[in-house]
Amino acid sequence: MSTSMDPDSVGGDFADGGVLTTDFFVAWFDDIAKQVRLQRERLTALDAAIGDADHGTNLDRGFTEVGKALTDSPPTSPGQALLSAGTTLIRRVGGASGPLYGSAFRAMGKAVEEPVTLAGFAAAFDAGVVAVEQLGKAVPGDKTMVDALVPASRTLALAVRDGVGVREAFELTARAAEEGARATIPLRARKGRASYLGERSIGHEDPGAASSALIVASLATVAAVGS
Amino acid sequence: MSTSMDPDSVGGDFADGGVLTTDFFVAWFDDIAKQVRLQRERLTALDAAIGDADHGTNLDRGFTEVGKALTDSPPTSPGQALLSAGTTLIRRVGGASGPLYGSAFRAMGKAVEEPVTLAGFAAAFDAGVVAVEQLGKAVPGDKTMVDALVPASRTLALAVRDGVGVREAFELTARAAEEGARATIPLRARKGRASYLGERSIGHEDPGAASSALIVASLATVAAVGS
Amino acid sequence: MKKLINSAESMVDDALAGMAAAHPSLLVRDRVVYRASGPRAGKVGLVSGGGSGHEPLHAGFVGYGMLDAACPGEIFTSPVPDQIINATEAVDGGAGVLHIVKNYTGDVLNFEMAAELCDDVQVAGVLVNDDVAVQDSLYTAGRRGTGATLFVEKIAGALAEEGAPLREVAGMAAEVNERSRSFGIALTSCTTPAAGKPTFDLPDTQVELGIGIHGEPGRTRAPLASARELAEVAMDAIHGELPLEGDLLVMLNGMGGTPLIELYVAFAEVSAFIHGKGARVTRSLVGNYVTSLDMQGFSVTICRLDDTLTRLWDAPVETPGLRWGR
Amino acid sequence: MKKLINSAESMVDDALAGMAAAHPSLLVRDRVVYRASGPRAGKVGLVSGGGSGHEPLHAGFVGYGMLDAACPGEIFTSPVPDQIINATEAVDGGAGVLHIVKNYTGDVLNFEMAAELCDDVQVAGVLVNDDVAVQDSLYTAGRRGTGATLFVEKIAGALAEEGAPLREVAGMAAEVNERSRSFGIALTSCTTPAAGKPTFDLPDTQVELGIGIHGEPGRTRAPLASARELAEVAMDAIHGELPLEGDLLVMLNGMGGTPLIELYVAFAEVSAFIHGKGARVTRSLVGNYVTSLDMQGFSVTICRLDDTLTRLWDAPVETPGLRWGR
Ligand SMILES: Nc1ncnc2c1ncn2[C@@H]1O[C@H](COP(=O)(O)OP(=O)(O)O)[C@@H](O)[C@H]1O
Ligand SMILES: Nc1ncnc2c1ncn2[C@@H]1O[C@H](COP(=O)(O)OP(=O)(O)O)[C@@H](O)[C@H]1O
Ligand SMILES: [Mg+2]
Ligand SMILES: [Mg+2]
Ligand SMILES: [Mg+2]
Ligand SMILES: [Mg+2]
Repeated sequence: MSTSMDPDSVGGDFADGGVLTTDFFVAWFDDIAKQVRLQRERLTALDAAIGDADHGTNLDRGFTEVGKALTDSPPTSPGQALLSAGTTLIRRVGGASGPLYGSAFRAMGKAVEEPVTLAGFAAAFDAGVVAVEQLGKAVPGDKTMVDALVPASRTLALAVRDGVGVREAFELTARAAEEGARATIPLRARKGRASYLGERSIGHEDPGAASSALIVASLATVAAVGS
Repeated sequence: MSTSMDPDSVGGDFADGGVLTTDFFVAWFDDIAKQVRLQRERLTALDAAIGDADHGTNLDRGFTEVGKALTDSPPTSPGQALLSAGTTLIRRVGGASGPLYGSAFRAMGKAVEEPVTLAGFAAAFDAGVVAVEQLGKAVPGDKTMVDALVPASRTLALAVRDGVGVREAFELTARAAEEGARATIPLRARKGRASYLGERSIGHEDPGAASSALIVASLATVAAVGS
Repeated sequence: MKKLINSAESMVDDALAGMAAAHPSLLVRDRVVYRASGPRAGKVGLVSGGGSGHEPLHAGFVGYGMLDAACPGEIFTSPVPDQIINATEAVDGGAGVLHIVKNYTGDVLNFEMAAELCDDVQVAGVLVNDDVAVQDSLYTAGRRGTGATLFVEKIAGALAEEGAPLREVAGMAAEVNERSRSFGIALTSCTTPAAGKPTFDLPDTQVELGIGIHGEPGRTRAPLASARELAEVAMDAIHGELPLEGDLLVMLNGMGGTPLIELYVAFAEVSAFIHGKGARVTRSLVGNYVTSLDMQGFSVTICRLDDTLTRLWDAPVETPGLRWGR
Repeated sequence: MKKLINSAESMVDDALAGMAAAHPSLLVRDRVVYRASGPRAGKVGLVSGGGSGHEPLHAGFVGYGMLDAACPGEIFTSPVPDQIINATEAVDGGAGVLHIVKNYTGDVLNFEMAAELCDDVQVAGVLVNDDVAVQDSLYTAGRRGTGATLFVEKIAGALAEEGAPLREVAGMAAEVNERSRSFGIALTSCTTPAAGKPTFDLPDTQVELGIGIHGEPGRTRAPLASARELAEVAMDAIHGELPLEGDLLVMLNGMGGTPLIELYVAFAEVSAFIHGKGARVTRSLVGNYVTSLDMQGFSVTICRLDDTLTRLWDAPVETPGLRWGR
């Protein structure tokens, strides 16, 4: 990863002059669906340890439906893509993760303005994270997806401030999310199903934090592929 | 086993001058209870293979109760001992084996006349076997206790005809019952629960035939101990 | 073995204590479960019984519109004559008593012995033998009694409640049995508490076809298949003996360890099969009614209804295991 | 994994098809189960829902005297807002609709989203949180909703049937919840069809104490013990939060894979415990009502009755899972 990369050359297929196109968002959801399918068993196993063994199934169902929705009614703007994905998740997933991720993408979709610069995306992303925090009333350290999303958003904002290019910014963000997810392992859950386990929730990675890391990782993957 | 043994010397504690005393019958039921307890798991396992996995438990419960009944109201005659045992089995066992064995002992008790000579016992034993055949409507070859009891009774009758002593007669009888039980292995059941299995009953020893062999073996054991 | 019990030996008595505590409408005395209200003068009494481990059968069907008394034996072991004699004498309201007996050697022998000894009561009996997995031939003890027992108890019970005489009640019981057939499939063995381990070993990829209700292995093994395919096996077997036509009462019965959601999945297939034959499911039951301890699996029992049977099925019933109309 | 299903994906829809086929009193449309008779003008509508796998909860409690509609989600996954919105709008008879929601993050979020979007219907909600295994503190998502859900649905349903206004029905629902506490113990894990293997591994010698109804492991493990000892663990936990006194409604609930005979064994112990505290079991339920797929184990739910609650509990109910008085 070089820090001197030209933003303009990043995400070439999707990003036009450092701008994230509708195609970029569609590709993002494509990749999330692919990764969720690949990691379905892992996410479900994480949920089996401290939850009810359905997180992988839930997200697989949800992002498959997102893919269908985006194919059936191709979005004409990034905002539309995000809104459509969010609505689909809310309508199709159920459970805790459905409304949380659904609201996140909907909040992003509402916040985003065209053309989507990296700074604009970072602000929208943060709006999504805030939506999760407000809906779930979880704070960092509660051992939820918030533990992956908040550091991701913070890292992305810093990258924007530092003028880092899209690809590298997303790579840093993905790493922050991944670290946030792993950092949930020693925590004792205070929100969601895992909180019922008390002490016994310690020592396991939170499934929602893991899926958040996956979703953010897809950002980086798609940006990299597009270059 | 010598064929020239003096009947008078056999079963000394119980048999008086070749005659089977009330004590002999009490000892018989004692030994049956002991053997059933020891072989409970084996009988239940045989029943698990082609029945409902309760034959050992049924007989253990039954002969334990027989022991209690004979202790609580000590019989004053062989006939009383047999009747009491039979009634207890009918009242306490349930299942197929309860009425069958119960009726057998009751029929023996009714048929037996004092003093109980070997010939008298053989006739009473046969009355018991006939009671089983009549109640259960099974014939030899149906893969039931009848397959052990009928050859046992026949062997005992022949031993009486040949003037064989008590101990040896019972040993021969026990062997015949044991062989009859083993001979049920290749049979296909036509009576009782095992018949539901059709072909699949082949290759397993019938639990009731096995317990009949055990009951007859106790005759020989008690006669031998008593000498 | 993992069971919610105090001991294998006390299991039946402990459960009966629980039934007595849960259901003030029942009276439990000397291993017999009675209606607490006692016999009704002029009403034919209904007595059934059999091994325990099939709950709610039979004790759960004691009450208005069904049994007057149930005689629970040890696990999978028929009751003893004393229980049956006591029950028969206690429930006689002067109109006689019907013994409802599932066709198993042990049940038959013990009920026969009891009936013979009930000198002061007019006793009639009906033998339930609905299980088509067993050929009724010289080479078997005859078809087993399984799910149809519930139908017989319900419909004969309703007729008795109407005041019909013993001969009619017994005739109706026999008719229900004649019109009913069952077939069962096990996904897992049960574990009797006394044995402490599964009665049979069944690989994860296989099922037992044509099981009874005592954890006996079935007639054959087959690969584990979809609910649709398994339902078809059961329905083909039943249809072969009892052509499916007209109005049918259908019970999709769980063997004790199968959750309700799976029973509904199977019922959808059974119902579709029946419609495919041009017959109608006009009454149904889905649940764990005639069980084999913790066995996973199901059985289907079909009864061909007519107007009288439908009316008697619909008649009020008030028992722990089956209740409607009051 | 051995399940009586066609596929993990179709399981919920297949089971709903079975429910529709079995119960002409129900109407199943777009993953919502309604009373076939439709809304009654002036009656408060009751809507509940949650993940599937808890049958008969909730769909089995749709009918006269209980729910107007149930929204079944995927296995152990709360329903989505669309289902809840559709159900709420369809059952409104002009008197408003009560949402009965078990306290799980997913259920709460989805019902909240739905309630917000039901512009034309007056919606009230009750959160059921009866499970004493979870401390209701800042450090948890709060107590879980388990067995008391059935009590809330029954008693609030009876009050709604009497024509009480939404405010009163919601108040009664909250009161029943407040008066009720539960505790559950698992002997085995359940297996979700999608995961295909047991959610947790539990050695043959251990039990999970303080489980929920989604196959979540409990708070702690303990050695397998007698029904008496396990019942004591559950009852001590409940008694610690809801002192046992006066008239009690007691549910001895099976987790789906435990046969009825074992539940009665446990009920005898629970009943003895209660009498030991000087309280009375005046109403009871023993059976598999609020389940976790094929999990073996049980839960106890206790509700402190008063005359009004007793009257409403006794009021007629006619649903697939609970029926009396009609
Ligand atoms: N209150 C909350 N705030 C934020 N995230 C939450 C909250 N509750 C649960 N989550 C997240 O949801 C994840 C579980 O999602 P999922 O398994 O799909 O839903 P459910 O718990 O309903 O089965 C948890 O791992 C956690 O990250
Ligand atoms: N009709 C019959 N005639 C003779 N013996 C029979 C008959 N039916 C069953 N049996 C015997 O009974 C045995 C089973 O006894 P048991 O297991 O105690 O009773 P159940 O079959 O009722 O569980 C069989 O192994 C068989 O030997
Ligand atoms: Mg989950
Ligand atoms: Mg047996
Ligand atoms: Mg038996
Ligand atoms: Mg879930």
